[in-house]
Amino acid sequence: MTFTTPGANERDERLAVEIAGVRFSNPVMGASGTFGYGLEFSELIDLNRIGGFSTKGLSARPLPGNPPPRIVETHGGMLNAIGLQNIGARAFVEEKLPALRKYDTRIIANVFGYSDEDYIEAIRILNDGNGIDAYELNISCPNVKEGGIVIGGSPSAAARLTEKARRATARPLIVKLSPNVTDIAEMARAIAGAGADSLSLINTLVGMSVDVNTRRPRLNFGTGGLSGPAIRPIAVRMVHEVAKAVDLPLIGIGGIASPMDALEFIIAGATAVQIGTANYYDPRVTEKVVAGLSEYCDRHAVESITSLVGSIIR
Amino acid sequence: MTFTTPGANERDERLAVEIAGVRFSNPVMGASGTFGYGLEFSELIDLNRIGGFSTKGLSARPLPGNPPPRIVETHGGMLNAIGLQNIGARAFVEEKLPALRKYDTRIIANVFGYSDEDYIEAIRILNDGNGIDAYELNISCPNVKEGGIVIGGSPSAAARLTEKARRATARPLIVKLSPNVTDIAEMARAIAGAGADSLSLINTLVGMSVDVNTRRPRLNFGTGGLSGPAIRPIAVRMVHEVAKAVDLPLIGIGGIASPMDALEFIIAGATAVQIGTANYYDPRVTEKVVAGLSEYCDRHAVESITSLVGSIIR
Amino acid sequence: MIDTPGIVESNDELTTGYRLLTLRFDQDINARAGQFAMLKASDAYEPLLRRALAVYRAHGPRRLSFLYQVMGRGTEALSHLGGGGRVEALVPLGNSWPVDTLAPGERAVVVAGGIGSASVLMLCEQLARAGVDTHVLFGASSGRVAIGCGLEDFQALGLPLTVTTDDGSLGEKGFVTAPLERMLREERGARSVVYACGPWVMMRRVSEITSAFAARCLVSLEAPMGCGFGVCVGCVVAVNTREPLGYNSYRRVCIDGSIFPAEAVRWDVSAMPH
Amino acid sequence: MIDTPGIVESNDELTTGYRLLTLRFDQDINARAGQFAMLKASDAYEPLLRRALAVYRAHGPRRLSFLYQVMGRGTEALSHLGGGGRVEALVPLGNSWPVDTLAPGERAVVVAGGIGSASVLMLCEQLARAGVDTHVLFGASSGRVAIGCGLEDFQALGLPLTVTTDDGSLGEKGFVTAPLERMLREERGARSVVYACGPWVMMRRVSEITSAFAARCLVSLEAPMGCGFGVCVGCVVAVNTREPLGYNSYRRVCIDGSIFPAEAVRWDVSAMPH
Ligand SMILES: Cc1cc2nc3c(=O)[nH]c(=O)nc-3n(C[C@H](O)[C@H](O)[C@H](O)COP(=O)(O)OP(=O)(O)OC[C@H]3O[C@@H](n4cnc5c(N)ncnc54)[C@H](O)[C@@H]3O)c2cc1C
Ligand SMILES: Cc1cc2nc3c(=O)[nH]c(=O)nc-3n(C[C@H](O)[C@H](O)[C@H](O)COP(=O)(O)OP(=O)(O)OC[C@H]3O[C@@H](n4cnc5c(N)ncnc54)[C@H](O)[C@@H]3O)c2cc1C
Ligand SMILES: Cc1cc2nc3c(=O)[nH]c(=O)nc-3n(C[C@H](O)[C@H](O)[C@H](O)COP(=O)(O)O)c2cc1C
Ligand SMILES: Cc1cc2nc3c(=O)[nH]c(=O)nc-3n(C[C@H](O)[C@H](O)[C@H](O)COP(=O)(O)O)c2cc1C
Ligand code: FES
Ligand code: FES
Repeated sequence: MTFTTPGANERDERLAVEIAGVRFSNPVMGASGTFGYGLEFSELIDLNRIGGFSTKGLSARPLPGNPPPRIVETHGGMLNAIGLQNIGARAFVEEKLPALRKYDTRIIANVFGYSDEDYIEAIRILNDGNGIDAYELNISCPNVKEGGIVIGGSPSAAARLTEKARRATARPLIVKLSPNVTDIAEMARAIAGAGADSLSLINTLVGMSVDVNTRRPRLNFGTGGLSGPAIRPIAVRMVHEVAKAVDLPLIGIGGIASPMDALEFIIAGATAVQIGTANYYDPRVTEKVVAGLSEYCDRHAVESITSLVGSIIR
Repeated sequence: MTFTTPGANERDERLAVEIAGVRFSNPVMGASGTFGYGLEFSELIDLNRIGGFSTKGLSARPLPGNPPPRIVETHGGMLNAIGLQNIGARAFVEEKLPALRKYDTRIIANVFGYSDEDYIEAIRILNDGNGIDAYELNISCPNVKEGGIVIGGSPSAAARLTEKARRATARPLIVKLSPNVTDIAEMARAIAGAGADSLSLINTLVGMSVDVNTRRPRLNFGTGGLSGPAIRPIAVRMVHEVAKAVDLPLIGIGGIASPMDALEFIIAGATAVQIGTANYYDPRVTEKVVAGLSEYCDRHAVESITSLVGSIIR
Repeated sequence: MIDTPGIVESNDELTTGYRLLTLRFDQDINARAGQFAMLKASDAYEPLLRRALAVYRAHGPRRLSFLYQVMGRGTEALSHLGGGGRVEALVPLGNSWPVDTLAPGERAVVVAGGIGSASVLMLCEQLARAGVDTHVLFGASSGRVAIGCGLEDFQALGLPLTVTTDDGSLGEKGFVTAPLERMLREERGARSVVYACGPWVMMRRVSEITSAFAARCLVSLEAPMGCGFGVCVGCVVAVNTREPLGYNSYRRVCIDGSIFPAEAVRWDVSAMPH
Repeated sequence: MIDTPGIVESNDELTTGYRLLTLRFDQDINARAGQFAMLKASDAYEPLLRRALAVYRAHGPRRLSFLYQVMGRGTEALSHLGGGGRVEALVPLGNSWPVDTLAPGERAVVVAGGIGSASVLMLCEQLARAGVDTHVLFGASSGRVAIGCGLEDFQALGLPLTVTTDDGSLGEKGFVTAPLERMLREERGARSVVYACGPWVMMRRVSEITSAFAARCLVSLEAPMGCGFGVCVGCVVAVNTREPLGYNSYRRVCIDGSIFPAEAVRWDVSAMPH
């Protein structure tokens, strides 16, 4: 039944989507922190075949990150407390962007800071870089003592930062939501009202694992962010709630490892998806999901994947 | 190394714990909604060998519950939207308690209502029943349109109900927390301040699963509560946070399926634990965990499990 | 009901996607016709939940066979089991097919749809032993699938048997409900008790037909099961009650069933995932 | 680095808990001494992450062996694989043992601790071929474990070999670091380059000894790995830098290593879970 599925190089027009005026050849992207700076995957997949990717969180200055151990596997997922080790916005613009521009794929710069000022400074630096298609504000990182989740847990703080970021750039602005909140729809409305062009969700859930023999947390940082298939049902539910609350294009994230997983998010209301943890244990998963979406369109006679966005029947 | 582990009938004194004046022969209980009314397990395990159990949520009047499908399995867990089908407080007192009293195990009545008045009415009915050792207020059920999580998501609403329940009974009062909140410590403080004797956590996380071929939610109710090993890291983290915030005895719940899992919660700050979903796929898991705790005490020369409570090293 | 490990004696594929699993136990298990077990490979982390499989055959109290179709993750995991492998089993579960209730002169019609056949072979054996006038209606999507659903075992019983296949590759072309309707229409004098197990839609149609002809009908239902022994209340089916949404609106398939009188079931509310 | 399925040719237990896995690939893989692969059974849902195993031996470009100790869920899952089974493999990964840097007159001392032996067999083969004056120090907890860690393969190389066991059941009783210290103290004139792989504590001690005797030392480190190819930044080790907590404080074991100069590593910050 996959006869109309396009070949390795040909593109499937049915899969094209648009977010804040940016056209993605398909709705499948690599998620921030799991896709490096993109180039790491050039040996494994054809970067031109995926919709795009979000960089590791970039800060105004390079960050060393947390001491090891930084990751621990759990049932159906993993905890991480990387602590945003990254090369910094300047090095990304100078050392990574030139090589990335050779690829016909969308580049989203994921931005992090310890304070509003840090975020804005990072954006200013990145504004100099050609080829960045959008910014994704990471206000939901659980693995730092300030910034991140602290902002992502408060509608007012999130709205305030979003407004500042909005003024700091003309580029499309995606804000990434934290799932560690009582009311994700309220967060979404506050951020949408502050001028975001799109919302991506979810980031990781705060978790902890204890080594019962040493009686110490398995992560040096103590707590970490839970990701992977274990959290998918929570992510799908939140995408569905936010889709009902705001009318911005959404990027669904959380435990996606197969085409069917991606479709759950799209049908629940996401215009595109990002794949994170699955890249670690299945490095070509993004390309596989793109192929699977084409097959689904064949099987269900879907002419444009956009017709599936939010098509859930209740 | 298990030589000092007591035989099938003999009890291991090292495992005894106390919560709000109630003595449990060991810290292992069946969790509400996964242990029926207790008697269902009498064929499978020796109810005298476990610390106790919490009943299916009891309401003032019997409830029919939600239409099927009510459950769907996910990676590392399951979603449920039972909708609190239960025989009602009166029937529990008259039909179940007499038989349950024959066992030397602790009986916790899990209480649910759509409004404060419902909760109090259920407690009044249950007050007539002899042999109930404590109440567990379920203010965190995600599978009903009113009550439950609506109260569990608001510190003030939760405190208000806790105060009323406190006045309605002299029995120990346990309040069961919802994990679907931004700040679990704030919830805990509010409820502790309102007179709860103990807190149990966590209830399920709200999730959703979509059948991409029919484009309908897999659960008739739409969303459901996520339980099982998938959520354990989130639960351990929340127990650790709450243990730092209040000094009430805690009952740790969430994805426990082995003795090591139970110990993670105890070391993080729980005085006792409840096992839920694992009872479905390993019906004798409660007894197995009790035995495993004895072995751990042998291996690590632990004289009383209470010495491990909150013994995490940071 | 006991929770005990079973050791795999064989796990053979009958036709692609259909397998016969035979387990040995070190305790006696007295399974009656129509009862089921909750099974899971012992060392499997995923999926978590055990899967419900009807007891297909009892070779003495310590040796049971299960006939299953490989559908998704759970049965897939079972299909990987080799001889000597270990299975966690909770068994026997549920009620059983009532046969003693047959009045003199009543005849039995057993309707098996697809893998639903797995829960009625022991019933047919029992009816044959009791010398009850029994007719078996055996429906499958194709001849190949019919073999996978144990057709040869049913033929070996020597009972009158009508086979239907959706594609006509074996026996009569069409649904198994067609010969049922014919039989009930034609039956002179004789009263039939219909025993049915198969897909929801088939059983719904069977119940329409039997009520039209005022024939007694019993069905064995399927539902997604969390526990199999009554504690999760996840496997419910909607039943007819006086008050529309009273407390008794739902019954647990695992413990109140899996066998119900057809007229008790609300066929408009499917117990199965769409 | 390629992501490709490998077919299990054999997966034999050498001694309880230690296995030799040989995989066939349909693409050429040019693995150098000290490189590793990320492996996972193809049909395994749990655990999710692949596991890092050193390339123990390369029998031509399409046939690789891995020597592993069954520790937890991941290696447990690998141990269940039978001939013909399928493994997802990302390989080759990491840097490799530098041998060309050996100056004339320098001799090589290879220190293998426990299953760390798996990453140095190819190194020893290479040194033997190059005719380098090489001494192998092989430590294990017991004689049984030494066999599991491939002792016989090392003996077959014909290089001078000293075996130590913690319990004295084979060779010299004690830690492998004892003969190392002796050798470096005794060595007249000759300069040694030490190559070490084993548990963190062993390598820390090795680095103390080599720095005390000003001998060059290279270590292959272990760290819990999420991806194995540099994108998760989860496998870091703390390294010595000018500024105490500068950007360059941590290096990824999978791609900046797994082989590092001993003096670059901050041995006070373990990369491994306690
Ligand atoms: C009382 C009873 C007896 C059964 N006897 C047999 C038998 O003898 N042979 C046989 O092949 N099958 C039988 N089934 C159906 C069998 O349990 C399902 O095919 C099986 O659960 C599917 O699981 P899976 O992991 O392969 O599919 P998955 O798609 O992974 O199942 C996912 C979830 O859906 C549920 N599910 C999916 N299909 C069904 C179904 N048809 N019925 C119930 N739950 C389902 C599963 O329990 C699981 O929780 C029986 C079901 C019940 C309730
Ligand atoms: C570069 C490299 C090469 C290796 N080569 C070999 C080899 O050739 N043979 C061999 O037996 N082992 C080798 N190891 C160690 C092997 O990867 C671990 O034993 C294995 O990951 C343990 O996984 P598990 O599922 O059995 O244990 P689990 O306890 O389930 O592992 C849980 C988590 O901890 C991590 N972990 C546990 N122990 C180790 C360890 N010692 N090193 C790194 N991560 C660990 C795992 O990666 C996993 O993420 C190597 C490790 C690295 C980093
Ligand atoms: C190791 C790791 C590092 C991450 N780093 C970042 C980051 O720098 N910025 C960010 O916005 N999200 C980060 N994330 C979150 C992911 O982008 C994603 O939101 C989350 O992992 C859920 O998706 P998944 O389940 O597919 O992994 C990280 C996730 C992991 C596992
Ligand atoms: C099917 C099902 C029904 C439940 N019903 C109740 C309930 O009635 N009252 C309650 O407080 N918790 C209920 N719970 C929540 C559990 O008691 C427990 O808090 C949760 O499942 C997490 O633990 P686990 O991961 O061990 O299952 C239910 C859980 C499940 C899976
Ligand atoms: S399967 Fe749990 S009650 Fe029926
Ligand atoms: S294992 Fe992911 S960066 Fe090293």
